[in-house]
Amino acid sequence: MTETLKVTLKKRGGLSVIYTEGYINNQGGEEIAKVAYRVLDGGEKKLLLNLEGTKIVNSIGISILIEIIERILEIEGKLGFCCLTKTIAKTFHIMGLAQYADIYDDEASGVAGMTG
Amino acid sequence: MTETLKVTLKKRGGLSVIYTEGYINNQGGEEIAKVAYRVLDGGEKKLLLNLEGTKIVNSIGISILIEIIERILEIEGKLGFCCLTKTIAKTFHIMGLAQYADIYDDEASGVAGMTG
Amino acid sequence: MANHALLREVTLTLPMVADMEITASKTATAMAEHMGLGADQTDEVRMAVVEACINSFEHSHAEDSRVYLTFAITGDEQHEKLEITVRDNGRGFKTSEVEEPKIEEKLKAERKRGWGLKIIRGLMDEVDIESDAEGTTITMVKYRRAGRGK
Amino acid sequence: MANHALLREVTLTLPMVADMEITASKTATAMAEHMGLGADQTDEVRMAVVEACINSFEHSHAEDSRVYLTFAITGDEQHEKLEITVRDNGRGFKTSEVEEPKIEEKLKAERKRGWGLKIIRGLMDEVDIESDAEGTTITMVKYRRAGRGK
Ligand SMILES: Nc1ncnc2c1ncn2[C@@H]1O[C@H](COP(=O)(O)OP(=O)(O)O)[C@@H](O)[C@H]1O
Ligand SMILES: Nc1ncnc2c1ncn2[C@@H]1O[C@H](COP(=O)(O)OP(=O)(O)O)[C@@H](O)[C@H]1O
Repeated sequence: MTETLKVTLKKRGGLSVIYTEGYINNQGGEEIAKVAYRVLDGGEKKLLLNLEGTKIVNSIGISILIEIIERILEIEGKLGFCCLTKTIAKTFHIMGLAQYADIYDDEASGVAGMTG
Repeated sequence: MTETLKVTLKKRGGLSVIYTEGYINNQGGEEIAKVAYRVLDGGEKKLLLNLEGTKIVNSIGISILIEIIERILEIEGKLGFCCLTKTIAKTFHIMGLAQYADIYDDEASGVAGMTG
Repeated sequence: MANHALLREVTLTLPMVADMEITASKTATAMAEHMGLGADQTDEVRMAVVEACINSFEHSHAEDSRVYLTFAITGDEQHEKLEITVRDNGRGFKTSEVEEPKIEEKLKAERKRGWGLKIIRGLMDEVDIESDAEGTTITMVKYRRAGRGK
Repeated sequence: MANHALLREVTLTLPMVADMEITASKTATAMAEHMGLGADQTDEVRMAVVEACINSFEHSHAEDSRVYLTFAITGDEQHEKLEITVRDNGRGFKTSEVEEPKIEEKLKAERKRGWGLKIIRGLMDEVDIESDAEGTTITMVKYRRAGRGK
């Protein structure tokens, strides 16, 4: 009964940023999706996912992130990721996810890149 | 081939403080003893061991620390420990080591307590 | 401890219970660190192990509800490698029938899943899968890159 | 996964190679965290496991040069406990003949060692040792304290 993922939502320079803490497995992915859909339902089109607090993900969790990307592409919005471990970034590249979502090293460049 | 323990020696308020980083097993204990004996051979009688960077020890490593305590008691000196994890502090109490060495929460109180 | 190289094999058996893959990932981490793999390589190994475990948990339908892992450090000091096997006694699958996932398609598809094997192959240096009606064994290898701990 | 409680048992086999006890300690950590033991309790478990492993490494002289561990989470949700066994096929020892170490004496003695069993007993809630000429099994239990993760 490993702790479930903690998800927090904050505004940074007008942009909604979702912070995660813990393992992104299927429950973890669902937690993120819940918060993300709330933001999108509120009319926003851009979202930054700061994964600094996540050191491990699995492919079930990632496939839920693909659902979020699909939703965002439909409304011609944009999903960004920042603060990924090297392995998570590499995994996103292996999957080709990096073509459909922006990957930033740190939050500052993520906020700048997505709002600029 | 887990990394060997890193040991550093610094002066704090006139007191020699030994810092460790890593696992204190037999090699780790030997590394600490080498540095400690160098300090004692230089004529000093007090020594503070800051174990903040050590999250795990084993009883073979600790028995080498007992040798250091023996040497220090012989010259009527004093060995102090600071920044122990709760489990390491508990282990020192289980062994009765706490009667022959001072245990401080942080380095500042260690330096103050041993030089005061 | 004569044959030191051969001796460095650890076996782990896990129940198929949610989150137990984390235990496998911690064991993998310990073995990777033991042989001096760097932090990034270690991280890649543990992610691959997690994927292999959840595949067995989810797809094998093994009656004994267990996954069997081995972690072996082999090779000489210059060319050490970590070889990990993840085995289940489940119903198996035909690797040739597994479709290669494509992100363009998955973005529109109902089922977004199907990434585990691709991720494992992308993160490990060698991957081999043997699967039949008796079960599945996936063997994954990571070589230590020159320059310890890099 | 009918009998969930019984299923949560992990087995680990280690070669008797220096530092391999760290692998056991990582597996112990994963299991302790899995059942929601707090950080301090988890730390106590892993230290006890390290001691039990190095005892087998050093004293058992087992011909197979292996240590066999099991980690079982049992009990109901209110009274969950982690039960760990560390077994070797070595020559064994008479527990009644092991002298209780005393710090006053050890400070003057030639041999400063002899603390492992005392530390294990001090850190775990229940400890049982069975040892004969066929080998040694140490069984150690840690109960989850009320209030998860405290
Ligand atoms: N251990 C296994 N036992 C049975 N089938 C498996 C196993 N591992 C993988 N498979 C099959 O291969 C497919 C692809 O697996 P994978 O790439 O990991 O993606 P996913 O698990 O998301 O479907 C699975 O859907 C399953 O049909
Ligand atoms: N697994 C084992 N096999 C054989 N003898 C053991 C084993 N574990 C402990 N012993 C015996 O018990 C003694 C006390 O062990 P311990 O308290 O851990 O201290 P130490 O290992 O430092 O001697 C050992 O010296 C050894 O004689």
